[in-house]
Amino acid sequence: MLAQQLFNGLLLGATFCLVALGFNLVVGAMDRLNFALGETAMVSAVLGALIMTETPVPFPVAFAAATAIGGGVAVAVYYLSFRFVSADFPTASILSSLGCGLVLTAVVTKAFGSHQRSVPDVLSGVRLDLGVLTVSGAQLVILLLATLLTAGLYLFLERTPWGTAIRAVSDDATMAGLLGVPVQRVILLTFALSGVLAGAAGLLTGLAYHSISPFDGFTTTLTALMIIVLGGLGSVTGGVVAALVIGLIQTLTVAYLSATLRDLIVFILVGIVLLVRPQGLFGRNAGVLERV
Amino acid sequence: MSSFTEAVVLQVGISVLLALGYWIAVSTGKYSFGHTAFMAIGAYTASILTLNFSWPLPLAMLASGAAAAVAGALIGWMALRLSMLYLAIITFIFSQLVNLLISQWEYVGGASGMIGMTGTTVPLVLGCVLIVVAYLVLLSRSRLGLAYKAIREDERAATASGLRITRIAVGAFATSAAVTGVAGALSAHQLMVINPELFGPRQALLIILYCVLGGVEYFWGAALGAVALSLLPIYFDWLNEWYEIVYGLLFVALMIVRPQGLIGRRGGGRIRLPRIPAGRERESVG
Amino acid sequence: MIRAGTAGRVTAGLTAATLVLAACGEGSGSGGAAVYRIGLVTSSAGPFASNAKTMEAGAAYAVKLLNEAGGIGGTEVELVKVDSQNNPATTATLIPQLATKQKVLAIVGPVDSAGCEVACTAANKLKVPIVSPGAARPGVLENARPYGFTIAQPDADNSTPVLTKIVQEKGLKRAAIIGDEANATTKAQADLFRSVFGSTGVQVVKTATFKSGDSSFASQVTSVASAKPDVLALAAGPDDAGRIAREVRSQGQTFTLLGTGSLQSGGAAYVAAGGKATEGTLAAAQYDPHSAAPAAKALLDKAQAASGQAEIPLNFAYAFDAVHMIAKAIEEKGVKSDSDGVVKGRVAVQEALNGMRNHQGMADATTFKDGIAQRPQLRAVVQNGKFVIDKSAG
Amino acid sequence: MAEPLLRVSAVTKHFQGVEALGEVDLDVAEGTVHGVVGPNGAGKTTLLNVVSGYVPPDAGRVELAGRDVTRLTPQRRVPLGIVRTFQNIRLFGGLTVLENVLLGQHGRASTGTRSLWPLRSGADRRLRAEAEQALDVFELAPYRGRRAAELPYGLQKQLEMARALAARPKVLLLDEPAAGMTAEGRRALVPRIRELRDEGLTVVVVEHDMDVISNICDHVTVLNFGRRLTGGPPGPVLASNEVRTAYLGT
Repeated sequence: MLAQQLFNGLLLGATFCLVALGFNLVVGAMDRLNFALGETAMVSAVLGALIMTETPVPFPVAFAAATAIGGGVAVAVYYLSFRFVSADFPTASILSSLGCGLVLTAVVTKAFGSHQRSVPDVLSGVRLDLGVLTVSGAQLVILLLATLLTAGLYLFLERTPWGTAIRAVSDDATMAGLLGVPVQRVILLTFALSGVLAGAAGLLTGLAYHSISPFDGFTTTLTALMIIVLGGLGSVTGGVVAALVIGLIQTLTVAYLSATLRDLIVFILVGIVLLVRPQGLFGRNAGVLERV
Repeated sequence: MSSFTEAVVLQVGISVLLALGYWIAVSTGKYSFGHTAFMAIGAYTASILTLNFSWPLPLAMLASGAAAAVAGALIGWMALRLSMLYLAIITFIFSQLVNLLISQWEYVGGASGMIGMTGTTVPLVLGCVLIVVAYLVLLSRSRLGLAYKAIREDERAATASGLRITRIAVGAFATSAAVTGVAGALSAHQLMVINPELFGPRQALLIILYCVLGGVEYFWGAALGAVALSLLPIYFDWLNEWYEIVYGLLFVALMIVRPQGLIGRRGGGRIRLPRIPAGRERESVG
Repeated sequence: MIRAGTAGRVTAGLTAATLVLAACGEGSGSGGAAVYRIGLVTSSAGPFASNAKTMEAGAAYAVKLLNEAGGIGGTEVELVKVDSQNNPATTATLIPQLATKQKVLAIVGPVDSAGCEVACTAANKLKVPIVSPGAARPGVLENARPYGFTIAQPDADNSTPVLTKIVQEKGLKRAAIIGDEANATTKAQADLFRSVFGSTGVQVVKTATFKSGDSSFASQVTSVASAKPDVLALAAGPDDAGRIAREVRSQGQTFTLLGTGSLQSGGAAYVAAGGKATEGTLAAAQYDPHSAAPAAKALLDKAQAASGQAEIPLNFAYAFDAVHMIAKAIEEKGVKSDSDGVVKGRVAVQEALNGMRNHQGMADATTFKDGIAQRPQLRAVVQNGKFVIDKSAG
Repeated sequence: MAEPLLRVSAVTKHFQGVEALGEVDLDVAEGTVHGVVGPNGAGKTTLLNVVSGYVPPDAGRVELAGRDVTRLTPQRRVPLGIVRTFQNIRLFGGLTVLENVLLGQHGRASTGTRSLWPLRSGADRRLRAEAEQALDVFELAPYRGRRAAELPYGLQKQLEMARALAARPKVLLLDEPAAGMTAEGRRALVPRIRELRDEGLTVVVVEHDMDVISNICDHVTVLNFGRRLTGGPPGPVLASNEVRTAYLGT
């Protein structure tokens, strides 16, 4: 059973990982948090599930549509909550994006009701029996797509000119701007990418949970926040590792202790890390170098 | 006064208390995302005292203020040196902890909570608001209030001026928690029902919205925000399912037009809050 | 600079403005009109928004039927709707608003237990009868008597005999329970299952926990499966229960799924979330959407035709009955529709509701016992994508 | 020389393995102006940070009038008399000019419940009058109600010094007071610092402008690569070969 539980945890971590990466991209580029990202994932998942149930298109098309919707919503959120909101007031874009999240939830509730929406299975006939654990078709799809997207993002950031530009802006936006990097467009791209990741995460989470609730958004954002704090703000590797760690902790807590303690254990872990090592497990030594 | 007017005044009054309490912490530049923890501590302390020990409500309110202040001082002492985001997270975690403890504690009814508290009256609420407003008027014209503003502006410059920022900020946080605790006690004895659900992230967000909608520069901005936001659902409930959409869009629009809130000056001064990824302040404070 | 005076002035202004606004609201209600006003507390936000909408439709339909039949003794009934946005503080203000400003004789709603706890307690304090068409959490009316009523009977009383019978008939031996310990309603359901299994000698081989609304159930189901039960008791809201069912079947498990009456109440949501995986789920039930009782059948058929729904949801029927029971109380006591008599009228309605026996409505027979409806004890099974009342086993 | 007012002995500080200060000594006599000079990265600002308490040294002591203050936080050193300015000005930008100076007095003002008394009440009248006077001295009076961030750079520097002096320091640490100033501003700086010294204040100044240094200092210490290179009266020290080599590089 332990092997099966570990696999469950890994799977949960893989879906967490995608939203956390999206969250992290925006933090890197703008030093601002997009609190509507969880709702972006939720909207993409709801519409993705709708496409899967209402149209005969195969899953990959629905998945692509969900990522596109995620990207679009994230870009809209960028214009509403970031582009024209003054950076002098750090609370402004946080509240504004929370407002966007509220609107997204309300719109979905209004259009589709407050009940959870069922997400149809994929590859429901497939079952791999590996002895110590069995893997369903949906789980295979989730793991495969999450890994592909994470690796793709990594390669994009490291190997392409646009990826380099994103890293430059996240390192020092002013300097990057002086060097001719089109900062605004790079930020827009970052938001779109974060939305794509969130959209993918939303639908994959829906597959893993079998359904999606219009009220999932805030929890998703919160989990992503815990992950990037644990892994270190802006650190891609840290984000991936922290996502897997939190996925495993949550699963094992539920399996061997109690679901009531699930979030608590994660919270306490993050709290301790914050107080003892505020730069996160993988963060750079932020703050120590500032000269007076 | 009809019971409707009374209910409106009570609700607005308690919201104003919550906003003012929160503003005290914000005036030192510290945004908490867990003030519901202090509300819960206040509400439960007072409810235990009035229900199980038959204390009169005003006395129980004092006790709940004290209990919340102790908790506030403790969490403030641990967390106030953290940067804005981290402080928000730590306080949120704290509120979740409190919530969980309450929901597992059978003495206070666990997840079903407590029921049957009464005694919140209009004079009591208005009296509390008046006391807090008087305190804040005094504060905003005093050296202590100036010190709060200084810490909000620039902690390093504040240390250079000899301000003992940890002590001042923890004091502010504890005062803020105390007011919030009293508001929690009043709210419990108005609703007559409390359970852990009432003190979740939703309420925490609402308290922040009161302050930020009104503007954090002056305390009466926060009070105005509280009045507006607590009257909104009562007088605009005809919006029905459009309500939340309008409500969300209101914030989006407001933050574009007036990021400083309804009251307050725009730009000009460098309102310097720490950059998000900044780690712990380097100097050992306290 | 330090602004002297401004603060004080503004604060005074704010206080004055609040009072004026509140006072304005007071007089504006058209209390004198010759109609019977019934309040309706709904919520367009939060996880019960859909249930609230169903309830609203049921209440509106009831009022429509009443008025088409000439109202109560020739006087029309008006439904006054307020929306709590799922916010307890707002609810606490809306009840006095209905009571003083709108001068309603009685209130229908809220549909959820948490909302009812606040609303019913507040209404009881103001001596306004209030009937919830859905609150079934144990103790929900604790501080709301004698004016608070709920048509939904808590599972503990309603489901226990039925579930005991199911367990015995099926010869179940090993049971697992899955529930949310931090939620009062599901915790009560878990306790109910424990007592049923305890009294029937079924061994509880595993108890798994979850948190409502937000988790993957893979881990819990893996744990449950490893204990090899022959029945899994679902102490969960219908949405969560549906997802649990999906996870159980997707892990290839075949044990029986068992739910309380609440699961059948939210049957549509359960089946929507769980799909095919819910087939064969057994549950207790207190409402039959295809009742054979003549009074209920006539009303149900008419409602089906009017609403175009193949099956009338529980909240619709309960809200419908709530309105009709209030109307019956008004008629019985000869309550006047003028605003002066409203206080006396409320007392009369309360007394009539408390004394009402076997009201034959859309949801069969209802009798209030200490404010809580005593409902039929039925048994249901999911067949072809919906809960069907198993009439053979009455 | 009598017992120095400020004594720094054998202070060492490493930043991630790099030595910023190595066993640096500094004795500052009461009522003198002491210059700390050296090329970029020599450790001047770090030394100032150690003296003011912003950077805890790895080893060594800081004493004020014989009292060990090495372990005190910056805000505890202010009431004892160690007050500083910053290289990149740190004012309360959103507060008014007058409020900035009032904050400088904070360590001397009453604390406890008295700190809640209105600023205009009797208790604070003396301090307030003093703050107004300071504004006059630093030619800031016309701007008293303006927000500090709105002032031009030169006036901001003046304000920072006024705020520092409002704490009535025994030792004033100035970090590059002339940097970014106009020629006129620099000229005004020299007599002002001299005046302060004549009133009995002890000043430690880090500065690149050698004209300013040689005009105001009674004594200079030269740092290079975190080590004390030499020290003495400004004329001969600044003219020495060692110092010239250090500045011009080798």
